[in-house]
Amino acid sequence: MNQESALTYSKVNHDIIRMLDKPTVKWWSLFIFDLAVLAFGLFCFLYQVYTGLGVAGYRHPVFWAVYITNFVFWVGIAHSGTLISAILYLFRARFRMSIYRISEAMTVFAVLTAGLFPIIHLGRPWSFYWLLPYPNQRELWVNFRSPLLWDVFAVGTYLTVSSIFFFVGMIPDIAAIRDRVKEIPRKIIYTILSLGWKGSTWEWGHYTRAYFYFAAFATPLVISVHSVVSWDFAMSNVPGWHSTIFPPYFVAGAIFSGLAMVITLVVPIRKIFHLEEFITIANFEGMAKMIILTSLIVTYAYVVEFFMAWYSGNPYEWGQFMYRAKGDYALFYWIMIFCNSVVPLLLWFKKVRTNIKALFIISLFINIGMWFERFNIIVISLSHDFEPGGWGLYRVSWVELGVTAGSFAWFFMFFLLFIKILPALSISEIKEILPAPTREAKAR
Amino acid sequence: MSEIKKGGSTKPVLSKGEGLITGGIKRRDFLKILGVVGGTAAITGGCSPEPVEKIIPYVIPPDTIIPGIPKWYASTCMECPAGCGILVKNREGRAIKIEGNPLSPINSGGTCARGQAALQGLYNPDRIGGPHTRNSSGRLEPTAWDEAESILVEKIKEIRSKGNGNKIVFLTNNISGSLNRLIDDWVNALGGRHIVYETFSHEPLKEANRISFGINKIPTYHIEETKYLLSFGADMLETWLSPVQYARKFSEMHGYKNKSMGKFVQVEPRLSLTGVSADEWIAIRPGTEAFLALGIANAILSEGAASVTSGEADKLNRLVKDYKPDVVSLITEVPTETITRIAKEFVESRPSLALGGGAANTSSKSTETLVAINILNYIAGNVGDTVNFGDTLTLSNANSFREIASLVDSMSKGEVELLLIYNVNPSFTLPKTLRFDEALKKVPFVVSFSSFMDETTEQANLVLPDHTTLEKWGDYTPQDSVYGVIQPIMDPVFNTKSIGDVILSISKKIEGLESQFSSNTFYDYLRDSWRGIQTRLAPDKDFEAFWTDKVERGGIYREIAPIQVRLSQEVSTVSFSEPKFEGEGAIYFMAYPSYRYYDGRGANKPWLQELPDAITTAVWDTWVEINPETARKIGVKEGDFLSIESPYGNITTQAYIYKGIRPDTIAVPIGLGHKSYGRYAQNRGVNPIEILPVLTDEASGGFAWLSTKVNVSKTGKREQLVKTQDSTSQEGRGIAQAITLKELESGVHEQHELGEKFDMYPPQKYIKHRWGMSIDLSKCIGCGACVTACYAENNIPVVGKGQVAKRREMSWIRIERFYHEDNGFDIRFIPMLCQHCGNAPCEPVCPVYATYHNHEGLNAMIYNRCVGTRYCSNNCTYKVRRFNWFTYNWPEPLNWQLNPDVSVRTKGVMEKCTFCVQRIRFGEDRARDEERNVRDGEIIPACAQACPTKVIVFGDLKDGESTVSHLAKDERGYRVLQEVNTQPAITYLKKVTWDKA
Amino acid sequence: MIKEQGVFGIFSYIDSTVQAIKKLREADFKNLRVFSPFPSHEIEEALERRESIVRFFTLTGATLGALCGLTLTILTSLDWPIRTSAKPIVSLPPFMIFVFELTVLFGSLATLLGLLINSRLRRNAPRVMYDPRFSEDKFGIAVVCKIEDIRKVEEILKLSGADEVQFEGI
Amino acid sequence: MKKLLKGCSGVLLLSLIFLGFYLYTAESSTKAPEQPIFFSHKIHSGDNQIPCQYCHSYVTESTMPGIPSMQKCMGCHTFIAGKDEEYKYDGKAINIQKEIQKVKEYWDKKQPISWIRVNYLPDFVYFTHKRHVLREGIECKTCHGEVEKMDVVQRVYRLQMGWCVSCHQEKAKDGDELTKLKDCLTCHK
Repeated sequence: MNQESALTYSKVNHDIIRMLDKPTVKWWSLFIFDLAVLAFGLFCFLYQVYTGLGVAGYRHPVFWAVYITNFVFWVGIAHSGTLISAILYLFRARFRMSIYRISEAMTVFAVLTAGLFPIIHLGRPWSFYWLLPYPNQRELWVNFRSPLLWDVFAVGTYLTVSSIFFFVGMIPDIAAIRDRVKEIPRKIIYTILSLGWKGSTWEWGHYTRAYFYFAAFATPLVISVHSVVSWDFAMSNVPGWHSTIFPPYFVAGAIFSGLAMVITLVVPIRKIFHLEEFITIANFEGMAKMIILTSLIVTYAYVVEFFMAWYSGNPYEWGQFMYRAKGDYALFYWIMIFCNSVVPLLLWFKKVRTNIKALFIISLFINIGMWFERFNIIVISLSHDFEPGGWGLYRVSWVELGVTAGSFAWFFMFFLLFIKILPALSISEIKEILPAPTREAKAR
Repeated sequence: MSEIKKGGSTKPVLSKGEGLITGGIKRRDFLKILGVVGGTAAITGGCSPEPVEKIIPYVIPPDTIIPGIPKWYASTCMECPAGCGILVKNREGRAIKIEGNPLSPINSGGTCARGQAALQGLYNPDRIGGPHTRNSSGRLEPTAWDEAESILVEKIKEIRSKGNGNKIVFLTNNISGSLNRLIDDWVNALGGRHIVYETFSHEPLKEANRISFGINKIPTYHIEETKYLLSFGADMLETWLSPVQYARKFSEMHGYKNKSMGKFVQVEPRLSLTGVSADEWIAIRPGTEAFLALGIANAILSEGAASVTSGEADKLNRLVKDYKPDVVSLITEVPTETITRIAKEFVESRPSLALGGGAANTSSKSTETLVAINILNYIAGNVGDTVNFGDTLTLSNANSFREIASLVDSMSKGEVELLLIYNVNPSFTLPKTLRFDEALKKVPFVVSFSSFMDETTEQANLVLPDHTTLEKWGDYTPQDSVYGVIQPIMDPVFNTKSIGDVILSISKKIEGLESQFSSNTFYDYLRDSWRGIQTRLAPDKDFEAFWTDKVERGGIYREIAPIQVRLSQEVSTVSFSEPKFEGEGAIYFMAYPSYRYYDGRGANKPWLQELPDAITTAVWDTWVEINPETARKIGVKEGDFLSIESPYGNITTQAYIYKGIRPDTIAVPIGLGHKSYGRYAQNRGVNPIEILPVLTDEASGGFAWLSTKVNVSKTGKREQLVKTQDSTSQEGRGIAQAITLKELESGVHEQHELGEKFDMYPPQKYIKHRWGMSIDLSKCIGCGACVTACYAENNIPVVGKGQVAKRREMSWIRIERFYHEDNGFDIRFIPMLCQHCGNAPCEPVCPVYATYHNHEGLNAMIYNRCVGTRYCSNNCTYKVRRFNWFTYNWPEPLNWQLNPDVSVRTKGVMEKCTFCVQRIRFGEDRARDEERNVRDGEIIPACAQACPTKVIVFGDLKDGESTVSHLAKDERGYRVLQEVNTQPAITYLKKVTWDKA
Repeated sequence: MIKEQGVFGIFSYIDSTVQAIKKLREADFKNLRVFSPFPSHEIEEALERRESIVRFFTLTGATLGALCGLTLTILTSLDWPIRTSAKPIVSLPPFMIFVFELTVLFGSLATLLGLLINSRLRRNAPRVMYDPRFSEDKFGIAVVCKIEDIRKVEEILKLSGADEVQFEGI
Repeated sequence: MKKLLKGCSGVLLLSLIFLGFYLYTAESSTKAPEQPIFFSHKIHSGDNQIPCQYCHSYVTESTMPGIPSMQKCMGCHTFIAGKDEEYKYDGKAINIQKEIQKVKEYWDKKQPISWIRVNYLPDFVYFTHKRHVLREGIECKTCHGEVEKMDVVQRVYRLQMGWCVSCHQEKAKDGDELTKLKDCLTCHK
């Protein structure tokens, strides 16, 4: 902790709260551009609702495509946030402290984004509430046997719990901001948000306990959520989907993609806000190591899928996997392999994993690769299942691309607002890992 | 004019449309529909507000209509000359469904796709709304009937006053019966001529029969009795003579039963849809069928196996002596062994039958070919047995192409002053080189009675649109044994008038004709004419009773036994030579009649346009079939635009690579390439007739369709060929299974497991019924009648070419076709529809219970509950679910056809085959009303009903005595993708093949 | 309400804070409120605080959630039994997912409720006995005592190394 | 404590909204639109005791009950011109004779009367009157209320799914019948 020893408590406060200074022109232009993209995405969605789902590129038999790819992609992104904030919290991994707030924010916003897609992809999105079990005059309930309903509950719970977790973690920091800002409107907002936090011992006592429980809940939850998402596929009988390795494979993939996304987000923030003192190379290295691990798990899953298809002697499975490697979508398959299995191997070299630029580029590759992983699983499997007479190809449409772009804009809109409104780094937790000021130390 | 409105629904909204009849209170009036008619329901759901609806009562209730209760009327289909009997369902005054009349000996309840689609002729949005006359600026403009008729009267008077009555020509299609008599008499009374023009009139058949047996007629064939069928390019399951009749008879002959089946050998350069059903395809060199027939005859005669008198044998021997199998083999490119083998099989499996004369294979030596085929039938003893000269086709009365050509000639010479055209479209169906259009310009006055603005009608001076068959009275005699009644199913949709009525009405205004044509309406004329029939056939009966009975039954059906005929002397004078081909190209050009569009008249019906061609699965366009070897040579892939050049022109269309065609031949279907004929037909595809030479079969004067050699070149342009099935191979997955006859006989074959296997869950309980189906692949000919019937019954929208290109066709049942190349080229068809699985993968994944398993074994789909997650379709092993990507609309008045018993689906919901649940419920309700159980075979889904070959059997699997439950245990039975353990309710029966030699 | 008097010491160092707490407790001043910029184990130990009762909220919520999940799925399925794919109407394995999710959901919500109630968080800024520096780098001890003890407390705080000592009425 | 109160009131408000929504959708609202002609079921069916089936004649034969044709109206009203007196309804005075005259005008013009629909079922619901009236002997008023007491027909039940289902549930004699009666395909095709 040599580098950090230069930090003092008040510098922590100062540096982090400094990020909330008046937005620059750059920020505004970025934000307006973001809103423009979002507006276009919204237009695409409304156009789709008005005209019919046919404006998307779906074609028989590929009934799910980019929207569900986006759903899984964003849910996956969300996972690493919870992993860093909850699982690593339980494991007391110190390198999480400086990045966990950003990744938690990422979690909440990614789930918010992901949650849109199941509605966007519906044929009749205005009836989406039929998926909720509420008492109605029809006396009809929902089918609890459907994996889609599991999704509704899992994602709903996940959004609620991660939002609570995100918010509760911020209360002391918001209090710190409240104590610093002077302008009336901001002061009032932060006062309300801080819930009158004083930092008293009894507050801390309940707080740490509650935080521990949140983390304890979030950990199995995060695993369950992506398992449930994977069951959307694994519970069906489509060759290429119907597989028992899907839950661990998806969870690992989610963490893998999420870590990459954290790097993608943190690198620019660190640079723009000069947070080198807080977010150190060591932090990145810790993440890079986790990326190697998850990349290997994912690669293992790729191999095992092939092996099982071959070993099972199931002609449909084998047909599907040969099609992935050699068929119409082979390019996407090999992009996925390259990005997810080959590129991360570079991180075995310490030089690479301690080089921020290299890390950033690799993280972009992984983001792309993981998006294609979901695309491949969904689209390739559907286009080539049991019945050769029903086979068909899918081609993306501009509406889907628009909505996808809109979803990124939606995510970044929250993120841009977040870094300007809320503390992007955890003030109190960074203080926890700093050596506490003692008189003895001073005397020495 | 009343209006029914329902908020946000696509149900038929009756409103004033251009040319739609709007006034009057008439029998079977559909305009004053009782408002409480449920109409065709559309689904909305959610918290949509209730629309303000009007209820509109009848002013005077029609005598026969009870709203909500269907009425059936018998009639006769006029979509092709075969004249099948039909029953038409009328709901609230509208014709909504056509079914085959089970009493008719022609089709016995089946129909073809074209017959089903006749409704879209009736409700075609591009029908001519009323009489039109050409104004001073040369444009056709609407007029009133009185005015239009008086124009024609004036014209006739003018011509007669000049003494030019002989310059009046009435050109019609083959309309036998009363209308034919009326037109004949009428035009004769005027001094003119009546010419009957059929695009496919089979002159060589008549001529060959005249030469061989002295009978200038087209006989009927008893295919059902044969054990061995040898067809020289006769597309009897598609367009040849009477396709539904022969399909049914073929299925009786070729369907597997009692451990045996007949054998069918098809000889043709291109494997046609008919050929696909054959056990053996002989890819003969185009135009050389005569030699093969002679070679076979030679082999039979030299074996002494012929059943002829010795004198005849000598005569025949002289005729065939030069055609030893090895010689023939060189000419025809058919191996010698095959020839001798077929000869042996042909005489040994009696009764046998040889057929010939399919339009596509009609060359300039077709008559000789058919004489040779007649000889084959004769020496095998088939004439007078399976060839029935007692019951002949009225198609025999059509004029020959040569006569049409001479008409065109006299037209261009100005020898025709008034041309009345009815039901034919020569501008489209005659080759361009005949210059019909130019000749037509030379005719001072042209009257068209067409209900559709086709290429010929566009050039008419006066258009007097006739009713469609479903709106008028009439009769039709397709063959001697059948007198079919045509009765109106509903009041006219547009301001049209029956041609018979027009003729009778104008006769009143022409001096000299009033007395001869005194009937007030054609209906009276028709009844008078049937009085004659009654005196002839049932003199002791009261006419009214006779008439009512025949109208109810759909006509008179008799049986006429074959007559014995002997070989005529003229046979020995026939000499055989190779046919003539025009053009310097290297590739034979084959234009074949389409089973979807016939000669092009079906092209304006969206159901037919969207019905995938069985072999290519292409829709909405023309293509050219080309052998992979030839394609490789000129570097062509599927979808490439090829330029086909004959000495007479050039057409450009997309390539389809097809192994079922000889490398030296290419083939293009006839039917598309219309320049007008409504929105669905216009500017779509190409018309291969355009590049054909005016070459006739020398002996008969029939048009020689196979007479051109062309050059084929790549244009460089390429587009996706829009078709519904990309994969041609079933990848060894046993979707469409087959079994050889030998395996079946020996019993050495895999018995599929019928017992309940171990299951995690207790067996399901079915209350009263479990509906199931069996589909016999040995009978399926891929004709697509089931598909179209399903469209008609279940309000399935037509989506158009652009959407089919995205594979978004909505058809609930599709005919999958798989190519097999392991043992010669062979195609298998399998109708694929919702299997109503016992363990349906689609059901548990629906979050809102929109699809579930009901107590009668139906896999129910509740449209109004569906939110559109589409998970069910992803999980469907058979991919038979369809999604409403948009809200599809039926242009007025096509929407009048919609079935009120089936919801019209709106955007965003899934749909699929329901086993016609509305019919099941109707049957169950009726049984409950009559306090009995549902009888086996009482409930028939639309697909099973339409099937001409009775492939599909529907019934109750819970009832151990039902046909379907027996078939479910059949030794040929299997379930598609059984290993997925979906436990389908559909049992497929394996196709049976003869062991390959 | 009777006004109580409080003494309020502000510290820079954690060890002095801990020392002050210990001394105050020895002097029988048990009513202490300690403020710190981050959760500190040393302080908690010095205060000898009981385990937070938030855990009971959590337990109750989680149990309630599990029960809700079980009853919701089973009862609604039985309310209108609809067969899908030969699967039993009450299919416990998939229902367990709802049991789990609702356990987590209700557990978390209850924990949040427990936190809000127990730490008495409310939506207004602390006005008394608080210094904004507590959220930055200072520690604070507020001692609630009788007026006569004020001097004594002040002395202990100052001796322990308090930077400042203030008096406030609560 | 305040916090708790606030929370409680929030929960209460939320449940009120839900309850309101539930009641709104389940409520049996009335709808009595003004028709083109003042046709009183009370006079016809109540005072004059004309049976329902006289006019709604297909009710035991078909899915739909049938709305009387103009011919049927005129069958009586050629002879019945009505009294020239004021009929009180809803504070308004209506001249019966004039109303009947209106029917005659329609008839002379051979024009149907466009009635406003009162009892509405969505298009995707397949209800058959025959099944209910003929086979099950359910009285008209079970669903339409006491029409013979209404001057202007008004909707008595909203005819929503839950209402249908509850009746189907009551009528079922055993489990099998319950399954049949609650089969979705019974009403949706």
